[in-house]
Amino acid sequence: MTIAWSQTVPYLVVLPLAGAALVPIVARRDARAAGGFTFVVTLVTAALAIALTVRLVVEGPLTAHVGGWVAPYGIELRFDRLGAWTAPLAVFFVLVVPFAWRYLEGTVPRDRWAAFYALMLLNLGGLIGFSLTADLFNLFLAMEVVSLSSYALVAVAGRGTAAWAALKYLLLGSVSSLLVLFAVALLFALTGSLNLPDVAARLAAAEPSPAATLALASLAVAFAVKAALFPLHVWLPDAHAIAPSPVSAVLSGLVVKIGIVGLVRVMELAASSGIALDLFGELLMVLGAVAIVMGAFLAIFQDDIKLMLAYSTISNIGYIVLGLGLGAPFAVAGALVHVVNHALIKVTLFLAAGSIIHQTGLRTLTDLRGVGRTLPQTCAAMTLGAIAIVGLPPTAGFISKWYIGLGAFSAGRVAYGFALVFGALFVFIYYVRMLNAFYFRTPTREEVAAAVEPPWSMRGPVLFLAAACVIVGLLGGFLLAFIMPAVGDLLPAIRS
Amino acid sequence: MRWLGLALVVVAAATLMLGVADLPPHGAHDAPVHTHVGARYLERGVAETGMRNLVTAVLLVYRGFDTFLEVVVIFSALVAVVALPRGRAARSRDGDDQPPAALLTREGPAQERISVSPVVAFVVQLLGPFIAVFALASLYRGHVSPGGGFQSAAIFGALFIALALVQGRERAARLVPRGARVWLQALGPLSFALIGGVGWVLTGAFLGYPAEAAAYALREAMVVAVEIGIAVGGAVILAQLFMAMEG
Amino acid sequence: MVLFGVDVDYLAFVVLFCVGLYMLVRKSNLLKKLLGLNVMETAVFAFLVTSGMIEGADPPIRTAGTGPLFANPIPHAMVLTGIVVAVSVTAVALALIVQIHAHYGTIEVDELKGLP
Amino acid sequence: MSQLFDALLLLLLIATAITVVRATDLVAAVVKFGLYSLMMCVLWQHRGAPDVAIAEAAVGAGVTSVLFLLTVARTTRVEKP
Amino acid sequence: MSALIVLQQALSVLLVLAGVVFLAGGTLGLVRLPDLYTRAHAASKCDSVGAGSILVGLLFYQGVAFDDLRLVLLAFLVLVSGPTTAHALARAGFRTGLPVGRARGSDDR
Amino acid sequence: MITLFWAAAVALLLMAFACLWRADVGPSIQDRILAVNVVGVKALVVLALLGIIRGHAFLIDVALVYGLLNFIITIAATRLIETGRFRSGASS
Repeated sequence: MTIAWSQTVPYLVVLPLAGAALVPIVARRDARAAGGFTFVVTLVTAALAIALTVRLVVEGPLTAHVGGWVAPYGIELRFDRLGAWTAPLAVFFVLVVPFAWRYLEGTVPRDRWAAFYALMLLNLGGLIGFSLTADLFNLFLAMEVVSLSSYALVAVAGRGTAAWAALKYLLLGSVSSLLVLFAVALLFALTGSLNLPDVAARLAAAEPSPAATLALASLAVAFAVKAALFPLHVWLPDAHAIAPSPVSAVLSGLVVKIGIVGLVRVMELAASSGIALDLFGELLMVLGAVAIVMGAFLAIFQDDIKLMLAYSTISNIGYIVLGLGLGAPFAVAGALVHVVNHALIKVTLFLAAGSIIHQTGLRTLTDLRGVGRTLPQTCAAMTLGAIAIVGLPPTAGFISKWYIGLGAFSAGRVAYGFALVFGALFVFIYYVRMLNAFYFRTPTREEVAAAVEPPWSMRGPVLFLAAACVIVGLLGGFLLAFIMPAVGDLLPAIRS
Repeated sequence: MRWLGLALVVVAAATLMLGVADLPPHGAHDAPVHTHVGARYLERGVAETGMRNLVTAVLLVYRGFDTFLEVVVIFSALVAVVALPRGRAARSRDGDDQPPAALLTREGPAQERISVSPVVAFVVQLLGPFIAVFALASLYRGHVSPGGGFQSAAIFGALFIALALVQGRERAARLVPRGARVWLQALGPLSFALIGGVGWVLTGAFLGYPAEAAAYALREAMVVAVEIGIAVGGAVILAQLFMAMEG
Repeated sequence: MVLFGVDVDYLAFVVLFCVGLYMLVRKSNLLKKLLGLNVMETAVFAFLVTSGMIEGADPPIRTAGTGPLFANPIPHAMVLTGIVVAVSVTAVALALIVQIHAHYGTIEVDELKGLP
Repeated sequence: MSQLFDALLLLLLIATAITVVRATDLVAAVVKFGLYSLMMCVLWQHRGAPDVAIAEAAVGAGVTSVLFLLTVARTTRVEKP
Repeated sequence: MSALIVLQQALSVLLVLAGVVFLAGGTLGLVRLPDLYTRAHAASKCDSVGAGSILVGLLFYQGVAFDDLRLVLLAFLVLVSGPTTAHALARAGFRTGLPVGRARGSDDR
Repeated sequence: MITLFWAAAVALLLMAFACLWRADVGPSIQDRILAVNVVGVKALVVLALLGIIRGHAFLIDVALVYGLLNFIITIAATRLIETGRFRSGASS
């Protein structure tokens, strides 16, 4: 019996989720075993994702019909060029989980490790499911798996303050989930179908109606909340700063991207159902530009390094949304590449910051003066990450921001191009401020002077990721070439 | 800030009205909802799945993957609640040591320890077996009448809560042995993954059920395994949620 | 029935949704906010179920004595799943509220805002 | 008759939701929310969705309400105005 | 045979009507009586009798060919749980010192 | 006959409004719970009536679950009021 590759796609979702169910069982004897088991599960998932990406390049998109029921009658999982985002996603988890092994000691009590690792796996499974599914209701459920595990992960280490940050996140997140459900209900009432391409086709066949536009709009608002787009970002800084660092890396680098993936899905839906969203594109551009500047501006005033990184996420989401809204091919491709690049850079930065905080017990720039002398390797990684996020040439951030800017200028939207440059300037200021504190000031706290480099299970992933920031930057063209064929399908929505 | 909230409500109401006004009126049998996917399920569902209750058929067979994610969601709720620090310990640490009774009753400090009314205890114990039988029936007859795995889980969960209320949590907790809990709580996702894998081997598609007439018994067994997984897993999760929240 | 150009049922769900939203936005008590969220959720579920019904149709259970018209089973399955999701989110939120009360001694947002 | 019943039921639902908003005693608010769920369950029975009605009665009214009550027991019972 | 059916139907109508009247009485009591204990008394008594007789009326309507015991179980449940609830409530009221008669300073007018 | 059942259901709903008024004004928490419970009993009867009107015995399952659950949450709420805390049990 030959097994079709396409039918292994559901396992990308099932492996981490079933693994999560097994984690408490594995952890019964020894809490450490949970970490190892989780690592193995993420490794297998990542291997499968990479294998499927290779198949994708060789033979085109893979489609799995769960249960063997074809498209509108069953749930369809699509592994296409956008869905291939799951491969880097899984790889980041492979790097974050070993980091967490030692990080958890001293931050999270032992009896809650199993829950922590289970939540990480649930998060991974949900993220993959969200990226792959072509079914509206399935999308909602995968989103709920991600959200629920994220709320808990925010609160897992702290006491009351973390719970309050998590609850704020939960309330806004639930409203956004509710909007998604409402939109699904509306689309179902209009078309009688839940399959995305089928819904689009049936919407295109029917006469245009305000209800369909309302559905798409509420989907867009809901995903804007999940992506923390500027006026809806209020939940993000607290939640991301207060979570344990491996969790911050996952939340800031990967979980906010479900909002972006969702927005891309809305654009696909709009493009193929013929609902013109010209106003939508304009709005995305304006909000993106404002987010770039405001996020970077607010980050300047933060003394807490994790809070600073959290605001930088708001700014970077602005870049991606601006790129999507511009609608020029280069800009959209740049935005999609920036989804991966920002994930890479932000995971690097948060893990490096986590190492610094873990080794010194301090988290503000004032306290951390001179830490570059005692933790040279970690701070070098942090520096590389900072250079990358500013967007200086040999690094990953450069390529994507360059193409977004190129798209802005080629579309004749010069003002947005300048907003982009302006934002980069602010970013430059706050990272210079950070580097200045790290390298050019003398330590004021003895914790900094006494700090030693973290153990290899933490240092390894950080150094690997920092190197990846440069390597991806040097070979940057391949991501763009990979994503370009998918861009064409998205354009009609915005270009009108 | 106050008027902003109210304005939000008004704007939401207006937008919703605008969108909803455009929908086809409900209840018409020729609306698009009733002529597309749902119509096919109604027409061929019984033949294709062998279930007379088509809601169960949709949940378990046509859209089984959704149900898989559903059990994962409730499992993650349990993990999330367990992952949080224990609240009661934190309270005493913060010096908030007032007896809760004094906080709670307006009428003044309540009595130290009030036992359950014997009437209530008797009635709950009287109804207990009925509830249990009813939950089992709901599971067993889920494919021909309303009910099914999750409803049964919820009824079992409610029964557990009632017993814990009148008999004390220690005695109720014995219904779910500590050693078995980690296995039972994971039963939902695991049974789906397992049966899904079996379906993958048999039919080539994850969560597929063999359609041949000869494989009828096998298909039944697979469905029953999933149902039991949902019911037992769900009930144990709800019971544990109750115990975790009770502190 | 149609009122103000809108189907009465849909009108009722919009009202319920807005009552829940009002509770979520204007009430300062976290538990009340959560109740508001649940009211909103239920309103959306009701909308879903109503959109899938047919006047005078039977439940989608094909046994002797039912038919020939049946309600659409898909919204029912979706709402069943949605109810489970709602209870999961509520459980997590309640656990968080207990944490917040243990730490701050209050669950009023107005008071929480002033605290560190 | 069916239409009148329907309209009354919807009115009752809205009235119940409003009493939930008005309650300042959180135990009362939770119990009324349970009633709201139960009313919704009647609506679903009327709409031909007994499966959903059972789930709502068991989960929405039963389990959710009890969890809410547990939280009230561990926090405060009176909502500050 | 037809006489039996007529009797059965008449009994059913009678019981349903009686049930509605009892329930109305219970509601009236709940609304008008002065304190918890009297209200609980009126409401629970009329509710069990009212709900019980409607359910028995439905049982008559369904006829002997009824294939399962759902309605019987339901009537049993109502008869058992109604008084228990009233008892638990009154006990809770007593335990927390709720006054008998019209409470002074209450907002009940 | 069916019309009579409908009329009974409508009458019960009208009574429910009166009970809801009691639930809103109180004055004590027990009054509110009692009123809610009475509405619950009425709704249970309405559920059974709907099942008979539709002519499907399986619809009465809903009323059964409803009755059990209404009972349990009332007991839970009274327990909470009685003891101030929820922890209970003859044994502990």
